[in-house]
Amino acid sequence: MLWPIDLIVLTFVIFCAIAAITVRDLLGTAILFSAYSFLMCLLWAVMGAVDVAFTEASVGAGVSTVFLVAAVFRTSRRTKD
Amino acid sequence: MNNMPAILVLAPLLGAFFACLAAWIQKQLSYYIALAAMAVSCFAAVSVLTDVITSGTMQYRMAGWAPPMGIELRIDLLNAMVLVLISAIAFVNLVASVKNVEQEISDRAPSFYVMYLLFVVGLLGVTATGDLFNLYVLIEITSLTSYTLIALGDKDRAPLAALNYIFIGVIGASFYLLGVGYLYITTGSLNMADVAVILKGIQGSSAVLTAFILCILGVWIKMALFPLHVWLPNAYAFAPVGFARVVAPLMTKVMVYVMVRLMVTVFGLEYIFETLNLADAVVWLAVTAILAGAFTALFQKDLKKMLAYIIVCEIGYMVGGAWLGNSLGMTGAILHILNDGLMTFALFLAVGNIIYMRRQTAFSDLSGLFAAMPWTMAGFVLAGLSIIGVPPTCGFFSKWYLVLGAFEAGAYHFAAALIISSLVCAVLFFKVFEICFFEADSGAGDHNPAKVITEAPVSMLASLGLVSVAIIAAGIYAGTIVDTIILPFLQ
Amino acid sequence: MSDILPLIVAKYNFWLYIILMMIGLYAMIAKNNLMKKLVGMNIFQTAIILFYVSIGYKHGATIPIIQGGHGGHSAHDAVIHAADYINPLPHVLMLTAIVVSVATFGVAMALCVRIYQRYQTLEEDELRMRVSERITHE
Amino acid sequence: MKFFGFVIVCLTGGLLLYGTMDLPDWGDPGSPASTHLSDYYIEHIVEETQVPNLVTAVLADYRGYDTMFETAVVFCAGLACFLLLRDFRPKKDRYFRHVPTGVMLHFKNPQTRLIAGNEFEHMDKDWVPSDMIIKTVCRILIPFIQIYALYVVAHGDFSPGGGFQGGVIFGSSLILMAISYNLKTLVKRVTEKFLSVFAALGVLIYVGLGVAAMLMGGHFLDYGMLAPLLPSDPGHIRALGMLGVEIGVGIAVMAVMVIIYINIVSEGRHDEGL
Amino acid sequence: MEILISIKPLLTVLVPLLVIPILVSSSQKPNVREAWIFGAGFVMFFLVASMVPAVLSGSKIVFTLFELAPGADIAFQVDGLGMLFALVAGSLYIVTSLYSIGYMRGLKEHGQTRFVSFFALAISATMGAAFSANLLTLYLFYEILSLATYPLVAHHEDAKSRISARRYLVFILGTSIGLVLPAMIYCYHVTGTLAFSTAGIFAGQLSKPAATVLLLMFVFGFAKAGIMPFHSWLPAAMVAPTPVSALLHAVAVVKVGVFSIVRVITGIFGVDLLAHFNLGVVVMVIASFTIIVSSCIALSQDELKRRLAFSTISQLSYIVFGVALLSPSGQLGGVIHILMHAFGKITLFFCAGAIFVATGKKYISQMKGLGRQMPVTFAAFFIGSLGVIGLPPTGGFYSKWNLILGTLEAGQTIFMVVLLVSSFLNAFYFLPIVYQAFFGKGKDDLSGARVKIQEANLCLVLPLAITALASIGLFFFPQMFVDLITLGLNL
Repeated sequence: MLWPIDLIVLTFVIFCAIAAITVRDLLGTAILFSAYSFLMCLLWAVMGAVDVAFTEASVGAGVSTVFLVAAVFRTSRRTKD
Repeated sequence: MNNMPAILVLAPLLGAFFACLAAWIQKQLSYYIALAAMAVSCFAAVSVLTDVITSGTMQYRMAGWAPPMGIELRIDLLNAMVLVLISAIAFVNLVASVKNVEQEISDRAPSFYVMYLLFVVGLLGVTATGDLFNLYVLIEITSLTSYTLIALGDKDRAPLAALNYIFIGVIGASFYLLGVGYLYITTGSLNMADVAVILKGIQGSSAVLTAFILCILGVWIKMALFPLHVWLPNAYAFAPVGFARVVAPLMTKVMVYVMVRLMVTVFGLEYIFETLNLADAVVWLAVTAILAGAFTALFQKDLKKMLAYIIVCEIGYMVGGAWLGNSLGMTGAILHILNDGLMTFALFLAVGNIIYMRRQTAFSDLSGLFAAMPWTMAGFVLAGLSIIGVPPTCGFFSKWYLVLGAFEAGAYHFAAALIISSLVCAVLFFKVFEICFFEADSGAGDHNPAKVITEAPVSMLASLGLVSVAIIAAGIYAGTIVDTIILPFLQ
Repeated sequence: MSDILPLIVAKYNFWLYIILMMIGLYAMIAKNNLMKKLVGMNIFQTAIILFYVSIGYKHGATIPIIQGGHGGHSAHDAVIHAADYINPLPHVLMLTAIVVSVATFGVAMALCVRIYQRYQTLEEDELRMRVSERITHE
Repeated sequence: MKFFGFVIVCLTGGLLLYGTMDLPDWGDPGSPASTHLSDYYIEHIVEETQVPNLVTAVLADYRGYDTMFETAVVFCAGLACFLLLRDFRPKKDRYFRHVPTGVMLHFKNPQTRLIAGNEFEHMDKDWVPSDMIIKTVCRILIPFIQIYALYVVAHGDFSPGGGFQGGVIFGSSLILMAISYNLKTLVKRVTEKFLSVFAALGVLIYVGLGVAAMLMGGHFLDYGMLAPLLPSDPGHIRALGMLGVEIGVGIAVMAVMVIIYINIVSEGRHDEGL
Repeated sequence: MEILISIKPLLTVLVPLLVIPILVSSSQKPNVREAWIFGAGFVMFFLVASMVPAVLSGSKIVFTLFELAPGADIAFQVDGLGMLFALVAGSLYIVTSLYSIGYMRGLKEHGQTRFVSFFALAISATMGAAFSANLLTLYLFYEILSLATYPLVAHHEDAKSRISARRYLVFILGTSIGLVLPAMIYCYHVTGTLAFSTAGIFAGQLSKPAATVLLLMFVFGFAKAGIMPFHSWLPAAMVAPTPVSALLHAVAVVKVGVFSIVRVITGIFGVDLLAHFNLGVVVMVIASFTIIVSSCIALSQDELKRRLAFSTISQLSYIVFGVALLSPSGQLGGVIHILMHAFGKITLFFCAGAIFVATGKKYISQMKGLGRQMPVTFAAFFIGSLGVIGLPPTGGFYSKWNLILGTLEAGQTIFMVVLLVSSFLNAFYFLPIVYQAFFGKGKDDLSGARVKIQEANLCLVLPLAITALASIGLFFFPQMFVDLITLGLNL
């Protein structure tokens, strides 16, 4: 049975997503977002979408996070919401 | 085998990359490459149109795979017409806007042309394709390029407007993508024709309804139909002229085309008007869009902003016409895609000329324009009259079909909205004309009463003249266009 | 109860994607910070990708790489059953979608940096205030 | 706005939930999505293209037209970052370090020149003495990452991966270089001209292969038509075509990722970054 | 009835249109420019005149230009009614051109090229309206005419003309878009045709309320006819130079409005339908109201041109009134009043302009004793007044006679009273001017010295003399025009 693993990962994904948009530190957002992407990529790997998972791992968890960190570096780290 | 449909899209694409490379050799070179690419594309579009008129729908299999396995370009009368419109406008604008681009973004002009070409590629691709997902990718190309180019405009506010546009645009595109997903899960196919065939069997499904709503919502967001229009005025008003001139007439029109295509080809008019009961609500929405657009335009103090709201109003025309549920209304909507493209283009060409000479388009900066730029203003007046709907300009004839369609459908509120918006547009334009005509130019100084003509460069005027002629011609030949293109398409 | 469980098992993936999508959409509409909005946008897009990937999933099938197809020739001998492999098409579409989303993300980020250069803030309400200040100063 | 957003979100969610009612069950092998096109692909791809990775085959061949535009989108993103952020003006403040002594000099006048030979090193404003361990590890890692990236590109026909993933990985290796050393090291090795030419060239390879097929008398992107040009087994020609295309994608993506990173992290000045 | 296909009607419209570029290009050489105007005027007039024999012999000349939709195309047709109107407009254009040269040069007005160009455009549109074969074509030329006269009204470019021009446009464009356009499209929607036919186009498809609403929309919608309450643009437009006033009031604008109403009543509804629903009375009531009220207002005006303007409003309603009588004599009287009033009123306006150029006086109270100074002018004024009042030996008598006859024929005796009362009012507001001019004592005359004759220049006096004589001539030779009308209306 696949769905219990799937379900657990999904719960984590949702948790990360909510955390990423509520944390008040943008660097934290970047890292949480990275974690979110990575969990998502796990989820897809579980569902057999290996190519998509691979891409998400390199793009979502990798490059996007770097971009986000770079942007935070050039702007401000704190936010009100 | 006829490769024209592919060439039509590929010429600007290849042109873009060659222009990018050529910019490292000589900056001017990229402009000429862009010009040549657009000329080829324009030629191909015309040739496709004539072929389609004589020998019917064209199908082009990408990579040689038969649909629905591969992607096909499927060009029938409707998109052939829109393709010609797009490539012609993009080409003419390229000729007209050199000076504007030099003035506004001189240091990165080559990159501007590359982006410009990619934008046109996107529009052409969206119009030519016969595949639902391919449509999404191409919409994203147009969006991405337009975000960028819009952000290059007004130093202070353009980036903000562009970012706003990104958020809303992404929501729109994602809705469309979701809709395609729902369609795919229920039909298993992505090819429009194939999907249409399969959909006939499963019309009652709630998934299909959701798919339809999502797709249409996505397209509405992209075309800025009334409550979803918030991004448009700022984005178009602050964009650099060289780009505003092409995005304003084309982007929304192409989205209207996509809507018509989804309605006619994919979901089928029968499904929309007989199974669903949404048509009345949408026509009311269009009525609100028309009135809201027109009346908001009344309160604008800047010419570009005013035109942007007029676009919002015109979108209401097309959406309403398409949803009237009869062939007259649809004819009007399709004809208006063509006509509104031309009219808006002419207006923005004139605005570009004004900006080139005056830098500003607030109403207070427009005084004395008739004396200073008589030719530009002549074009502007003609386009304005066309928006108002004065015969024999083309705007009248699409309005004619729309109102007829409204009567036939019994949608008198829609007809009333059309008439009221015409009146409001008349007020709007004559307000501008009055300022340009009666108020002497304060900048010229009192000691120099002799009126000096400071016209825009010839290339700009020639383009404007060409488009003005096209406006009249499209009006005069409206009957021919309807008979040879729109009616055969709708059958 | 026995009816509900299979329903949940059959549909939960779709429901969860809807939840994720709602989170993303909410962040895009309601958040005040532009970066947060961008992250919301990404969540929104990944949710859609999740939806597509879920479409492609098939019970009892494996990843869409033909076994024994290495080198290409041996595959001719074995008969390929469609039921053994997951549908590759949604994956292809989603590869494209991911690329598009990262491209959009990059452009949006560049815009954010540019806006910050000009206004020294990324909070929407403050931006609105500063823009209107600028207009009244003119 | 919050409430408004909430309402919209709930409406959308409701609509989507409503839509899922009629969807086939998750993982149902008999759903239309898993039968109509999917079956064709699974059963015919190996025969038609000799590529066992179905995703690559569909991506680069059956839907190659999509992928071409996807690459164009990536190119757009790179160009957009350049257009939006690139700033050619020299920076006012410059920092130099006298290498033998470690003394920092701060120049406020852009006109001033430093002529003291090689003893001075141009520094970032927020410069911190670099960590030897990180530098060394990265220096060792980067070539391996790059080789892996090339492998991912080349082996995309048989295993997960392909041009896009490989390109991203290659790009990240360069970004890693910028992070572990500093931006100037990267910009010195990979110039802006190099990147922009490669970005365009990558897409051009893709489009060029398609156009070549068209010139050979086939449809656009019909790799089968390239057979006379390439000394290869005609049955294998589509796989070769795909490989060519993937290489193009890889080059373009690599270049664009670096362009985006450089421009964002240095606000378009290409002088200093993370 | 014989149908001839000929390009002549199109040529008539095109001649003044084609001469405009030449006018613009020769703007530096006034004499050359004016030679072209006359050339065009004569060519046009001869083209019109060359069609007279054919029309008198009972045939109809038709020419279809473009087809928009079945039954609604841009087409020309020359019948008796159109021919009558074209003859009036064509002949008066030449006279007015001569007059305007004298006037504009006499006052050294600015922008003369613009003035003559739009004048030519206006006459072209008038010709087009005269020769329209259907309501759509008529509407087209009606709108062109509205827009072509806008710059003429706004000629002075000052605050006063700005307000007037705005009022002019609001009334004219507002009513035509807001009322005529929907009414016209509704007609097309119901019947599928817009071609004029003496039997009407509604074959029992209208209920009485619908017909009433449509009729009122048309009557009020053609606001150029000055039916109250849509009349107030006319006095406002008096700020324009006098040749424009002459054009507006006598030749082109108002007459096109009235002509359009005549066409709608006789060609769209048809006499039988209106008689069946008894709708003629409705129009007659409106017209009578306008006649009486505007005559009363005219009495109180001191500015000569304003008095003439209100007189025009009342005279126009005579025409509408006559046609709405629905009896042969009434219709004949109404339609021929187009001709008679044109010559009478243009004479009056010419006189007003000549007085202004020669002495700078605009107000009636200043004109005491001026008759001795300008005998020819005031003699012509007297003749013109007689023509408008409807006294022999001027053509006006003929139309008024027929109108009164018509009321008796239709059995509407009460309306005869209206005609008589208004004739008295007419006499009251015109004849005292002439009397005062010849016999009154102005300030200058107190010395009793013999005044020198000081006429305006020949370019001004000649036209007014010609039109005054023509006005008398029409009293003796109206037969050809009567024939035209009889043929045109199928009386």
